[in-house]
Amino acid sequence: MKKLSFPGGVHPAEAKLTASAPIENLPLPEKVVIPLQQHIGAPNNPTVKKGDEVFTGTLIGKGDAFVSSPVFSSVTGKVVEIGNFFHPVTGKGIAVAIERKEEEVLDPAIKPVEDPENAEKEVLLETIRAKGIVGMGGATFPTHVKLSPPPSKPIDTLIINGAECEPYLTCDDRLMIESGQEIIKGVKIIQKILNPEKTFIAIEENKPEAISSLQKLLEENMEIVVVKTKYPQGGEKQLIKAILKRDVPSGGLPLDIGIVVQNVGTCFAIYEAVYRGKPLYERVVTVTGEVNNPRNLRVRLGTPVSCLVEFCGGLKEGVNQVIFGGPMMGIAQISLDTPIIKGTSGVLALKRKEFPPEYPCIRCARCVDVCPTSILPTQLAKIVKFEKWDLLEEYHLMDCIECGCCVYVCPSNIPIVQYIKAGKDKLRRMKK
Amino acid sequence: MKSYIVFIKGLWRENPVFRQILGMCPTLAVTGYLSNGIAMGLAVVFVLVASSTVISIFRRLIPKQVRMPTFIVIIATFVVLVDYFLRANYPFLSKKLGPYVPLIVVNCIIMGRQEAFSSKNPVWLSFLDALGMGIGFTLALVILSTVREILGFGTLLGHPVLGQWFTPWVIMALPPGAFLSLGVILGINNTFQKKSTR
Amino acid sequence: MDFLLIFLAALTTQNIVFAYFLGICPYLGVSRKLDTALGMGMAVTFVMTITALFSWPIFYLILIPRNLPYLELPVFILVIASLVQFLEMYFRKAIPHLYSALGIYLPLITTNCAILGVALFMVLKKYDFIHSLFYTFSTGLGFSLALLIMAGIREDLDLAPVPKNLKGAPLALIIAGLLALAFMGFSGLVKGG
Amino acid sequence: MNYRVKMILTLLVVGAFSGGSLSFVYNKMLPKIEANLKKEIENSLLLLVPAASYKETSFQGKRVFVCRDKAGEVVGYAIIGKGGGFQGEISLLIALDKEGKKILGIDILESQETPGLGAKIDEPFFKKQFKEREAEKLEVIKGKAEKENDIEAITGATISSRAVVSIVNNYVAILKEFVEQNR
Amino acid sequence: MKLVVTTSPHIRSSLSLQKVMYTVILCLLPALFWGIYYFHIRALFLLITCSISTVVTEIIFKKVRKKPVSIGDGSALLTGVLLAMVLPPYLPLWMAALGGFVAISLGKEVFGGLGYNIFNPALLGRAFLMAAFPVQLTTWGIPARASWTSLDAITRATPLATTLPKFSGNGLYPLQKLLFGLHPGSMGEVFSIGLIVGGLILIALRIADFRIPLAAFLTLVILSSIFYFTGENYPSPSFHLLAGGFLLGALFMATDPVTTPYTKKGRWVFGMGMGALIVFIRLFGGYPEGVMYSILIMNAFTPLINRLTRPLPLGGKK
Ligand SMILES: Cc1cc2nc3c(=O)[nH]c(=O)nc-3n(C[C@H](O)[C@H](O)[C@H](O)COP(=O)(O)O)c2cc1C
Ligand SMILES: Cc1cc2nc3c(=O)[nH]c(=O)nc-3n(C[C@H](O)[C@H](O)[C@H](O)COP(=O)(O)O)c2cc1C
Ligand SMILES: Cc1cc2nc3c(=O)[nH]c(=O)nc-3n(C[C@H](O)[C@H](O)[C@H](O)COP(=O)(O)O)c2cc1C
Ligand SMILES: Cc1cc2nc3c(=O)[nH]c(=O)nc-3n(C[C@H](O)[C@H](O)[C@H](O)CO)c2cc1C
Ligand code: SF4
Ligand code: SF4
Ligand code: SF4
Ligand code: SF4
Ligand code: FES
Repeated sequence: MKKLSFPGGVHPAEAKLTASAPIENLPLPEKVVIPLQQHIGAPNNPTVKKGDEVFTGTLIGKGDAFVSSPVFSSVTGKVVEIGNFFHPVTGKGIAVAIERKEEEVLDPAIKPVEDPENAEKEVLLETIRAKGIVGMGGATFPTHVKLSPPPSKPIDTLIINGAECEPYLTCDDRLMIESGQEIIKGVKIIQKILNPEKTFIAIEENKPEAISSLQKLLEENMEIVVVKTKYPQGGEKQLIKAILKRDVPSGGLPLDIGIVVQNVGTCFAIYEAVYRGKPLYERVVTVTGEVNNPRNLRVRLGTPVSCLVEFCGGLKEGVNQVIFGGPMMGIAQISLDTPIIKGTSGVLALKRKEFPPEYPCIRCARCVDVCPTSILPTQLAKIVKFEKWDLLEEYHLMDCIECGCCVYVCPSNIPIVQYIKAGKDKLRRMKK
Repeated sequence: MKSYIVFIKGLWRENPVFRQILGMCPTLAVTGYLSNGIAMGLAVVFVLVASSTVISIFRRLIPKQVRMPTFIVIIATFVVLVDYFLRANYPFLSKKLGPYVPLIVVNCIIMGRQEAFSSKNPVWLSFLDALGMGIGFTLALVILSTVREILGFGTLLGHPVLGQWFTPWVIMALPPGAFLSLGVILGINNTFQKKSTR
Repeated sequence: MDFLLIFLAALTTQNIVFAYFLGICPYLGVSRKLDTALGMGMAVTFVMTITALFSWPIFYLILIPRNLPYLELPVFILVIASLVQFLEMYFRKAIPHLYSALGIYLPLITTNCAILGVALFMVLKKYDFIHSLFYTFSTGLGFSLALLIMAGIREDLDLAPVPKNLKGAPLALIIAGLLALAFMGFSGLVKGG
Repeated sequence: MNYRVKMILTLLVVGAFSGGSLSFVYNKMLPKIEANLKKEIENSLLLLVPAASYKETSFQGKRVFVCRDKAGEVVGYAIIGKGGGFQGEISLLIALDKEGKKILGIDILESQETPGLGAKIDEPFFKKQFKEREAEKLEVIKGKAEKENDIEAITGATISSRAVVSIVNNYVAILKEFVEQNR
Repeated sequence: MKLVVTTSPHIRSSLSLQKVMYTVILCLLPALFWGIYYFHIRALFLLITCSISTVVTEIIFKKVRKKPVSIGDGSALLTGVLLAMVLPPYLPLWMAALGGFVAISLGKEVFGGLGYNIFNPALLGRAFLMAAFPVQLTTWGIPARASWTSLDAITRATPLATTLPKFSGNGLYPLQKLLFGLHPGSMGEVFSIGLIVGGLILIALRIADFRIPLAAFLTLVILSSIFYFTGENYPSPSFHLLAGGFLLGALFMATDPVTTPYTKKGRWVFGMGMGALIVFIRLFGGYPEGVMYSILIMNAFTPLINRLTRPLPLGGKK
């Protein structure tokens, strides 16, 4: 059978060091620092103040806008500070620092939905919103928004994204192996909300164990599709192209063609919210790369990365880079104090060598060949470099998903994504 | 003083070829040999000076609406005069310059000077301006054709100037050589211009 | 066969730009962008053909029978100038669509030696009426081809660190030279004209 | 004065002046120009077949010249031949003796061959090879001529050399026919 | 501990610019060694002259323009090597040096240096020499004496030239000779087997894209077969493939990434255009060989081809 795939993409070494490491619970940290902004959308305001006592699962920040998602305390303890702390994405941001108490108490407000199998659609949606569920695939877009398509756009297909195409990362893989049942239940909740005609669970072929364990648990109107191991197979537009051969319109969303894509971790979080009433205060993180004992850990949000590293036996000699996420799209961190947040799927330690200089582009077109959105990365980089701003749109700058394939293959070491980001900034400013 | 400047500016500072990038076609087409370059230059000097002078004399009499056609007819007349003169007296040259003599009519240098200068200025100044521009044009042709004839044939005005050891660069006599040498000369000229303005 | 040879030659070996150096000023002037190059190319092709349409009969049916060959030049240039004027006015009124595409280039064409050049060549080569039309049309296409190639290259070079002293005309001339060099490959392949 | 009238008047005056002066010059120069044109061919003819008069006729659409001495005796014939060269058309003059047996010589009238290369067909060392040849099929050879009918090619311009020889061959045949008929 | 911050992606493939250029040079070595062995020491001198000339020219230009000297990337050396490979082995060395100078100056630096040139620099150098010194550039030879250090040559026509006047069959050289490089020609073009092996390695390593060579190959074979089987006395497709510069040109020069289209469709177009032009120039044109001009002409069209074959972005409309 021809494996389902999309045009472009790259094959970096998979390096899934932790593929067979079961998920372990990380011992609770002494102190957590929970950023208030952990999703895409309107910012949250704190609902606690310095000195307040909080339980595990207590609401500590929320916003009024529809596109926002509340955050919760991940430990039982006392708020010691609300201030500016390291933030893995924005560098610095407002966060609530909580010192942990010995005894753990769940917030009394935590109650499962009654009779979840037969609950109303509205109740389910409201639970998902209230429990702070966001996309765990990395984008951290509030899930209830994604699950409330306007009536003008009926959804016919649901795709569950278990591709996990980033090298090194295994958190989704392990979750599918260990918590298949819960994930399937989560999927059923989404089905109930969206009522799609078809549901696919997409898994890359390099995860046979996950495939076979989920296969046994499938319920009606669910199908597992095995997709080719290739980065960025997990990108939603690429996944849709691979499975359905449909194109998401340039500048549009899957929604526009009747499709919703959700990550398996998100399904798991939905299950926990609905069946256990549990707000999103912990997640699975793969700690990998140049650490002494790479592992998959269940981590309370707000835990500083140093705790994870220490639990995994510390960094190897010579490590000089720590990345949140995978090596292709992850964000390099300045400090080991940075906390884990909703969107952190992995912690990757690397020994980075001296950066090679940028050479002139030799138009080898490797970047063009691998670009999963079929734009012309080399031209875009040059357009930004020579400041011919009027050409940016003609060359479809905004379609770039910043997957980094182009940079990965470029023999001249051109930081194309960096140029493209600068171009996007410029374009946004020009539009204003 | 002013008339001096009107004359001198066309030679270099506002040289039609090197600075204004005008009159490219004859510049490229007839500069394979120095003799052709000089002949073409002189033909342009004649047409330019004659038409500028005439147009300047009658500049107040020519209504605006028919300026272009009038200019064209005047210029064309002088061009045909030159053409027939060459055909009758220098058939060899005439053959070599071919259609590029009649094409002087549309040479932008000439029309440009009428529009920019002689339709607005007194006769004497128009005459000087035309003479300066014409000589500047000739100068450019002389420079280019000297380079091309020496490299392309090893001769100058037909006389061998480089010894037997020299292998002529045929390319210089061909179209690519014309474009390339003019491009390189313009580039060198730009470099000096930048240096001197700095 | 005749027509094919005229056509191919006008595009390659007898290209009005690379072989005859005509229309060089517009060639250097409007070859910066592909869109304008296309517009200019179409305008030139159009005017060249129309020029032949009018000046051939005038020359062979009026001037020659009356023994007035010396009026060839003034008449041709006047024909071109007035044609361009009329076309511009006509387009503006009757075909605004075409006017917006070609109109802005029309006034620039009057003093383009390529147009007068083909009219003169048409006489020199002793073409009959049909051949003249075809020849001028092909030559216009040859001019457009040269213009488009150059514009493509120059758009690419907008994204290149070309030496400052060569920017503009010098580099355009050098490229034209290199193109003429490459087009020498057609020599002998088409012996039209 | 009405400006329309003035416009038309101006154009008329300029046109008349221009036409007048051109017509004057044209009529004055015409004889000279025509003489030049004629002289061009005659100069070539004179080189190939010295004669007192050259009478031009047309044969099979080609320009043919019958050359006579003072006494009116035919001393030779010539024809203008054309054909494709390396770059464009080559046109040349070929002369035969009065029997139509020997080539008296050739001269290049027009060619667009590469200067310094193909253009060497107009140089004596090449042209003189044709002198006194039997009017038979000639052949081009690279390097030293060996056979009776060999013509040495110009180095680096075999194509032009071959073009000239093939024109000569074609047109000698035509001219021979003419000579046959007009003897 | 100091953590370094870089933008994603944080890993790179192992390919580098230097590796690309030096791999191409390595793949040229079989043909190059054979050329030097077969044409003796003059071919070696030619190689050295061209290489020095291109490298020195590049250094001079970088210095004059006050840009960092980037000779280490190997591209100027590669241009020099390729230039030497397409010149007649007995060309006067000063002409070769001039060719190298033109290749880098007019062919590369005036456009802004590596990566920005429109025309293939090595072929541009050759085209310049061809137009400047047509006689010397069409004078071919083989060594006069068996001695390896012999500097004299016997002039011999190349296989393509022996088929002139256009056209009289396959000329004097049997195919075995053409395969093993036992015939006069440019120093680097004669050893067909070496070129095929080197070129295939280059393609297998994905340093050269297969589309242009394949498209050119197919077009050349199909067109020349049509003439061969229907006309009188046209040379066979295998002769077309082996007798001239086709292999070197298609495998090593039409694959120059800088001067060829960056779209896949564009590369097919480029290859087909090149193949067709070669056949037409060889059979009907003024020159015996058309590989160089076909590549240069297609180079000129490359920006337009790129424009017309620009891929549609995923989900994009025109
Ligand atoms: C280059 C790229 C790679 C991605 N890879 C994955 C992946 O491997 N797994 C995944 O679940 N989401 C991945 N995503 C995110 C998906 O596009 C999509 O946002 C997500 O599957 C939506 O589900 P969520 O909202 O539940 O996170 C990737 C996105 C991009 C741009
Ligand atoms: C710029 C240039 C101009 C050329 N001009 C001519 C020419 O005028 N006549 C000609 O026969 N060949 C000309 N050639 C063609 C080549 O010299 C051709 O290879 C040659 O005619 C055949 O080589 P041979 O004469 O050494 O056998 C020219 C080649 C070039 C590159
Ligand atoms: C890539 C490449 C391109 C070449 N291009 C040409 C060319 O365009 N013209 C040419 O005469 N020789 C070219 N050569 C050299 C020819 O292959 C061949 O050796 C030569 O043309 C034969 O010359 P002759 O027939 O004029 O003697 C090229 C060689 C190579 C390797
Ligand atoms: C596969 C390949 C082929 C190349 N072919 C050429 C070539 O034919 N001529 C050349 O000057 N450089 C060639 N280069 C080197 C490089 O691209 C060249 O120096 C640039 O054109 C200069 O900007 C080649 C490089 C590669 C990777
Ligand atoms: S991969 Fe790098 S060198 Fe190659 S075309 Fe893209 S930007 Fe240029
Ligand atoms: S241009 Fe954007 S979408 Fe294309 S490969 Fe590069 S980062 Fe990915
Ligand atoms: S008139 Fe002719 S010469 Fe003058 S600039 Fe225009 S095109 Fe050039
Ligand atoms: S004619 Fe003309 S010169 Fe002139 S602008 Fe056009 S294009 Fe330019
Ligand atoms: S276009 Fe300028 S003189 Fe011809």
